[in-house]
Amino acid sequence: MSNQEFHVSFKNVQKSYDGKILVVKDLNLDIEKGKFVTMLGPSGSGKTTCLMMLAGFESATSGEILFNGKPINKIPPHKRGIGMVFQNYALFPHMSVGENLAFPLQVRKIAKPEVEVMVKNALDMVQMVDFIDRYPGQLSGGQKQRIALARALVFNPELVLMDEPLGALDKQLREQMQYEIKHIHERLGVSVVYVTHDQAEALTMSDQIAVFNDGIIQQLASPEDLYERPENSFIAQFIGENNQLRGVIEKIDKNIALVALEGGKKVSALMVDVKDIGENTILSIRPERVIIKPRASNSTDIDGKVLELIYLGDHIRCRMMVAGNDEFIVKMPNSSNHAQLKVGEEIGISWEKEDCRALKP
Amino acid sequence: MSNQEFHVSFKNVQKSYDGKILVVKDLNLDIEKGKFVTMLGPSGSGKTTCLMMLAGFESATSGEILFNGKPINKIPPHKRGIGMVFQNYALFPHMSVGENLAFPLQVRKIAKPEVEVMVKNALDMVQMVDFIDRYPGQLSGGQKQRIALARALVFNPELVLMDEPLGALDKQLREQMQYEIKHIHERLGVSVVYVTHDQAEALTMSDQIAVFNDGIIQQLASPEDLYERPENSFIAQFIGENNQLRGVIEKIDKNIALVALEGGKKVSALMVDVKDIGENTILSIRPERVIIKPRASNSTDIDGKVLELIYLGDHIRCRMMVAGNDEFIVKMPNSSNHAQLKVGEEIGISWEKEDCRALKP
Amino acid sequence: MALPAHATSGEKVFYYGYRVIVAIIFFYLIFPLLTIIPLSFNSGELLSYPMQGFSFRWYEDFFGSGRWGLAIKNSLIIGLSSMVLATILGTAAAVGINRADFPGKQIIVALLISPMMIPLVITALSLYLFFGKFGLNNTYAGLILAHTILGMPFVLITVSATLQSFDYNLMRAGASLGASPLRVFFKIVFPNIAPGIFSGALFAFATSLDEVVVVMFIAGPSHRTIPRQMFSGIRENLSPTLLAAATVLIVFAGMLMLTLELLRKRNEKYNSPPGGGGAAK
Amino acid sequence: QDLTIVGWGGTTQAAHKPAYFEPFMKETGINVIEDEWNGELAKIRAMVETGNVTWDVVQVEGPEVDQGCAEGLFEELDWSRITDKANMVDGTVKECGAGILIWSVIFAYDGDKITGDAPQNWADFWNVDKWPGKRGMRRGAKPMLEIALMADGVAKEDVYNVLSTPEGVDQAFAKLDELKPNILWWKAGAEPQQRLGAGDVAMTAAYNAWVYRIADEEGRNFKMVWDGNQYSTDYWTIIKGTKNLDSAYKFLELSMRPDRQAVFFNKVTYGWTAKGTGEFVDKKVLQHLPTYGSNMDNALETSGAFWLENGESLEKRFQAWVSK
Amino acid sequence: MSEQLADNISLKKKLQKAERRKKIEALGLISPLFFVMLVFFFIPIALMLYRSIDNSQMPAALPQTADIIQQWSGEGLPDEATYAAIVGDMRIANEEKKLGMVGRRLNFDLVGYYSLLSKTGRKIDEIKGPPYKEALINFDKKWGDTRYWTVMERGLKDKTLLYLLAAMDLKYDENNKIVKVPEYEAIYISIISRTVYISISITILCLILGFPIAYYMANSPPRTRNLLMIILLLVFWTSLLVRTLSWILVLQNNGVVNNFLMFSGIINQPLELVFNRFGVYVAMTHVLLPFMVLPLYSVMRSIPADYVRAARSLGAKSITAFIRVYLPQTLPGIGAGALMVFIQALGYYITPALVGGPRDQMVSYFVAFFVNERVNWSMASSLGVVLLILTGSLYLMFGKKVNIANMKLG
Ligand SMILES: Nc1ncnc2c1ncn2[C@@H]1O[C@H](COP(=O)(O)OP(=O)(O)OP(=O)(O)O)[C@@H](O)[C@H]1O
Ligand SMILES: Nc1ncnc2c1ncn2[C@@H]1O[C@H](COP(=O)(O)OP(=O)(O)OP(=O)(O)O)[C@@H](O)[C@H]1O
Ligand SMILES: [Mg+2]
Ligand SMILES: [Mg+2]
Repeated sequence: MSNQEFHVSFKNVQKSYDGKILVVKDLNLDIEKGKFVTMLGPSGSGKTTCLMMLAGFESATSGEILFNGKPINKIPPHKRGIGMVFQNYALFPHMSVGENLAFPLQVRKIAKPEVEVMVKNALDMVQMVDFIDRYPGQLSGGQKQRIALARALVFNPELVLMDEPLGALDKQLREQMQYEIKHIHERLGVSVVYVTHDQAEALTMSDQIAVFNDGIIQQLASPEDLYERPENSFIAQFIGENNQLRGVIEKIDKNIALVALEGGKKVSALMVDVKDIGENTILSIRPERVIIKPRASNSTDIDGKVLELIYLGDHIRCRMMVAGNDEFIVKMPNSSNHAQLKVGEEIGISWEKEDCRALKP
Repeated sequence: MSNQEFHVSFKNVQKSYDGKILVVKDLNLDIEKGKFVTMLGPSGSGKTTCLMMLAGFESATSGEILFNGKPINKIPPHKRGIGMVFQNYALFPHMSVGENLAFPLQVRKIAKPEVEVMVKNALDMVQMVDFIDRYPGQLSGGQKQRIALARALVFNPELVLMDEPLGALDKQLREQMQYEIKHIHERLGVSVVYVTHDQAEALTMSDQIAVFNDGIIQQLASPEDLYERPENSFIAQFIGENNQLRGVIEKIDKNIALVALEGGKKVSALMVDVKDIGENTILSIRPERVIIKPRASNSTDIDGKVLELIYLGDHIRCRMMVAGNDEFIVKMPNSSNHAQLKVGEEIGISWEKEDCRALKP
Repeated sequence: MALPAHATSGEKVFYYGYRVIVAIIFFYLIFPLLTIIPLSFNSGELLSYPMQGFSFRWYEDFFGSGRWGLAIKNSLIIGLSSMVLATILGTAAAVGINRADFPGKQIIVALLISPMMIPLVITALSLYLFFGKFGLNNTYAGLILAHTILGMPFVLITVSATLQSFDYNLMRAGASLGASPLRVFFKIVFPNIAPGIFSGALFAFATSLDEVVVVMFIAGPSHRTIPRQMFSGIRENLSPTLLAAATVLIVFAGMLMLTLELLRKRNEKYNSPPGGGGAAK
Repeated sequence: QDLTIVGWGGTTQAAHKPAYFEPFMKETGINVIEDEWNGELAKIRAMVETGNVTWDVVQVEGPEVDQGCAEGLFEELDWSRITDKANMVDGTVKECGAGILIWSVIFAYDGDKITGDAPQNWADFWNVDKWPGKRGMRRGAKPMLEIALMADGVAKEDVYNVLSTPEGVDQAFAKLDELKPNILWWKAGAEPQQRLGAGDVAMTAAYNAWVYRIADEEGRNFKMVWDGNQYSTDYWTIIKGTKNLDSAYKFLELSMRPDRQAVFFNKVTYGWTAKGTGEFVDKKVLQHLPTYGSNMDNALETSGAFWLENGESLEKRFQAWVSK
Repeated sequence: MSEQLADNISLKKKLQKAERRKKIEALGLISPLFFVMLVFFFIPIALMLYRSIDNSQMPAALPQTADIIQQWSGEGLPDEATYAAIVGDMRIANEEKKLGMVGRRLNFDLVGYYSLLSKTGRKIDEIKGPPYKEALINFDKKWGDTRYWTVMERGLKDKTLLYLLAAMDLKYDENNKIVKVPEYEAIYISIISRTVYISISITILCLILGFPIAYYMANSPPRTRNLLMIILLLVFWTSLLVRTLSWILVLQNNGVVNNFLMFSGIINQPLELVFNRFGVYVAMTHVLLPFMVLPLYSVMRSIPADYVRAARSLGAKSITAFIRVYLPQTLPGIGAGALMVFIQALGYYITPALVGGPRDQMVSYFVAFFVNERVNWSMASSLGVVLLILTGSLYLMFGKKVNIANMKLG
């Protein structure tokens, strides 16, 4: 794909606020038209900074940002035509909902009757038509969020940026809004750049996720790739839950390594970023990928001892002692046809080779 | 069991702040010594109010609270010997960690050397000995939480009250603290009354959970009972996720009802609080208890159409159209040996009779 | 603060005793103001109870007599002009202070609000000596400038407070929605900080209206303000017209307070929702 | 251009209005702005020195007229523009001041409250055992020091001789010390009779005309004690550097007309300065004038020369004394 | 990380440029106000402070004498040239009417100088010389007194400490030594300590009265709270003069309080409640109380009830919980309120002037006194210096510890 075809491209972008520390170190990111791309990363990793550069409220210290193939930095923010949803919504408190939505249309000098129609439509989209005369102060968090979304969309931008728009909502509302945003995106086909530090949110909503850490994109991939095939141990730890076992590589067969764990047991694992025999490695296994068997029935099975069982309704968390790690968690679906364990019980566990990934420590 | 044997008993307790609205309507709750009892309920349901009455900061409008079998309302708060962890910790900002912990001992006129030992021990318990000279302002949220816990325990109360102590922590820290609190409770054997509105937290930690709504305890049960055997549709909805299908009872056989769904399909369900043939009912099925099969293989199977698949790492949520309900969710563990679905696919679903509960609408 | 069931008798005594004490202190606060108002309608000349009859004659004197009339006019001219000046200068400075960090900012802020901290007599003396050289004593210009300086810190403080709670994301939101910077200022920034500016202006006006020390030093006979007139009235002849003036000022204070209250309410309406689910953070 | 005329406020100023200000405005069409002061010459000094002359015509006491004249604070009067000096009562013509009234400090008490033995002189004023209650006195050295000496038994002829010696000054202050705990100080001439009326003081030093007016108007039974009264003349002066010199002269001319003065002295029981005023004055007030026969018997004229010489240091000492 | 930027020095500059523009904008917005403040506040205050030692109009009035007297040893009488110079100077000064000013300033140092100069000035034409020395001494023997010449020499310097010393009850003696003024003239030290004493008393009174009501307001239901707040703010917004006047009406001899007490037979002589220290305390406390209550209230409002509850649940009696847990947390409010009340009280003028007697006046009164009644600006300025030093040192001592944010009102 040539540059022209990307909607937004970050090319070697660096950013420093104080001339000393680079907050964004070397950002390369291409966003296709119509996609929902999420920037995910811990607090302070530079996500907001990237959005601000794209929206034009900060300028890149070096590197280039292309928007529809053209460098963006010469265009002032109010001419970029990028919709934005702010973390605290930034609804204008002195304007009613209707006035908030009309604002971007008025500054574009759109005729009054047309403005009315567009505002109505946008409110319709977020099911808030009845609230047109309320003031933001009179809305609940979720309602504000919807209005912010409608305002960012009402002037038909090609690109919408959202900075942790659901951060302030409670869990139930948050999940509901996730679906709504996703559906609106699908319906309208705009490109969305979405910022969050909640991985479940990122997984739920995105076409692509860029995981930030320390000003660098650690991995850019679809949700499934990210979860199933993390490229380094930061990703493995950051996305989903993860058990870690230490070991040393003993043998390599194509991309499968035989790893000796503490206690001597040997297991096979998919090699990700390790290379050599004798290298130390961390094996990473998802709690829900562990298979539980009655006491070590098979030679490749590993011994485990149940330390604690925690009932969580839809699943049961089982903390075990496995190969010297007493924080080894196994998630078992809580369905009637599943094995029942007891605290203190000694059992065997195993997993599919591909579910066990050998990573650099 | 006679009253004497309960540690705390609420007897027909009512509470109104303004003399008009009853915030607590009719509370009956017995707490056994050494148990971890959680009050769970939506915001405003009166949980804090109950704790405050127990601690002596509010008095009941009518009814009686017994503590070790004796009515409590004549005892001033400082003589009740009840430890309390507040939602925002309420650590005294002008005292160091050590002074905070020493406070309850000093007011009890315990000798200085002994105080020092007890403070050290308490700090040891929460692994914060090194922080003895810090001030609360210099601690992180999780550290504050631990100090608050240590302070509530340092004078060896028989009963500890905790009001959403983890509300302000982020997810990871929160889960970690849940385990710690639970372990400390197990070690010390004090009775704990714990307030939260997070059901996962309640399920994780409690021996017994009292679900509040509207000033009334809807159900008091162990986590497992609550999840598996909700007694009414509020509980079913409030605890865990839940699919609901509407139908009419056609036939009753002992405690199993045959229910006709919209669309005519008939299914069996466990009767919970419905009684008569012809009654409307809501069937409640947990998303993880739904069994997925290739296109309706069995006459009792129900048709479903996959509307959306959401990848969530450890599981996949599948939204389906089932018997006229297009929000029917099925949770499928995301493991390699599991069926792979596609959007638009028509499949059959079923469940165990006991997993489908017929409730009053 | 209801009395709990387990209160000891000592606690009960304290509970009611405390209430009585609070009532007495509030009585102390409001009582003098209450005594002055009825007397201003007294038909007699003596400034003491019992009242001899009801009349508006002192009000007629206050609003009608040359001296008080002049004082009212002067107070309005000086108060309004210094309010406008203080508001413009103070607001601009507050915006500047909030705009960027620069070395010495703390000191500059401290200097700018110093007129509040320095005893009025010193300000008055300094200005009197200084204005003397430039012929500004006994002029409106001198008084207005002096009161501008005295009122400005209030504007600075209230506007700064408003700006601190002003969400700069609103400006960004405005720009992202396509509004030019100028438009953003007038359509978004200004309406949002207007209540702060307005209450700062009221503070400045009230300061001028209450100020007497500076006026005493630098105002000539034709520039006397209401409080200055009252001051000499209290010293020289306690005429009931003073009470009429005082009552008018009390009513003015009440109106001022109501206005500020309305401003605060208006702000609350925008900022906090009625039914929970508050804003972020 | 408005003419700013400054008096001592209160009764006199209220009477200036119909007597002089209003006719002046009528005759000339020049607006009069009134102001008050308490005789602090320094204020005028400040105006002249800073070139900020906002007052035009000021009512000044004798010693200050001389002092200010020497310092160049007042215009030297061109009497031809006012009146013939011969038309003036003796001792009311100065280089820089045209006498406007002769006033006196007496002491007064409320005849309804002190009904038995009446106080007769300053010594009685000091006698708080016999006549308990506060004493009102002017917060200034002049003429309280003279009064103190007279109360201490110094004859009126000797007062200034004694006061010229350091021991005499000490004697005066010592006498004042005796009374100090019982003194309620006043500053403005309008105050003392207010206090007397309000019952704050039992006796008070006061200007005779002010006491008379309140007693007359409010029907109070205020009694004045003339023994040992201190009289003095007040003058109109024109501030040096005024922009309204012509108007000021016009005003002075008008206020030296007997018929105008009569309007004033019918209201205010001071002594007039324009000969012939007596013809127009109501006979019943005559006995209340300081210049009326027996009232002058044991009266002391305040010495301008003495105060010119010693005013600064005595005032300074008085302020230190009174503030302690 | 900085090495990453090593190759990109222009980056830093770019960054600074962007920042600089912001700073310039900020300064541009502040500068009009700053300029106005500079010209109409800071410079006047600086000049006022300078005025306390400025003496330049003296050598300007007697220029030749000022020049020549420098050579005088201080022993014995000055030489003929000096006498000649002073006669010449006096002649000119007398014509220019400057002699009064000179006389007054010298009189401040030595009583008698004023009359000496005015007398000499009036008759200056009668003094014929040379030799002027003899002529002058013959005219008045004070001209032959070295004390007068010491004072003259001191008084013709460009700067003088005379007034600052006087503000501390000090003066020069005949030997140019700094000594205390005689007891009967000493006044300012006691005034300054009185000022501090009254201010501290008022602060304590405000705290005693303010704390209970702030606490009550902070812990009462919204309806009560609003009502009380309205009362407080109404009082706060009411003109200072009105409040002072009200107190006069309430406390005077036939005022409301005395009338009530006499009527109810509790007393039969009116109590002296006003125009004395008691009146000052009552009225000033009333005026300044809101400045204590408002910051206290806002701090108390921000203290959650949980702290006291926590203390109670930990076993503390209500009084212990209050003293050990609640009170310490109100300290920022107490600090802010006390500082505000104290600083304001230090500079108070109007209220004591109206409801106090002569023995209740504070430094400010004397500043006004010297301006309005004495027109001794140097003395007024010197007292101004004292007052400013008092305020400033207090602010430096406590201002840092007290958060100014707690001082906002209303
Ligand atoms: N205006 C600014 N000036 C200086 N430093 C800043 C500024 N804004 C952000 N930073 C710093 O840049 C880094 C990245 O900030 P950024 O806001 O982009 O993080 P983020 O990923 O959005 O974090 P969060 O999830 O907490 O919002 C942080 O270390 C932050 O302190
Ligand atoms: N001091 C009070 N005065 C009046 N009403 C109160 C008071 N405290 C609580 N309420 C009301 O009582 C009801 C129950 O409050 P409570 O704090 O007990 O709820 P909760 O279950 O703890 O809620 P949350 O989860 O939000 O803390 C609410 O409607 C609340 O508004
Ligand atoms: Mg961010
Ligand atoms: Mg609660």
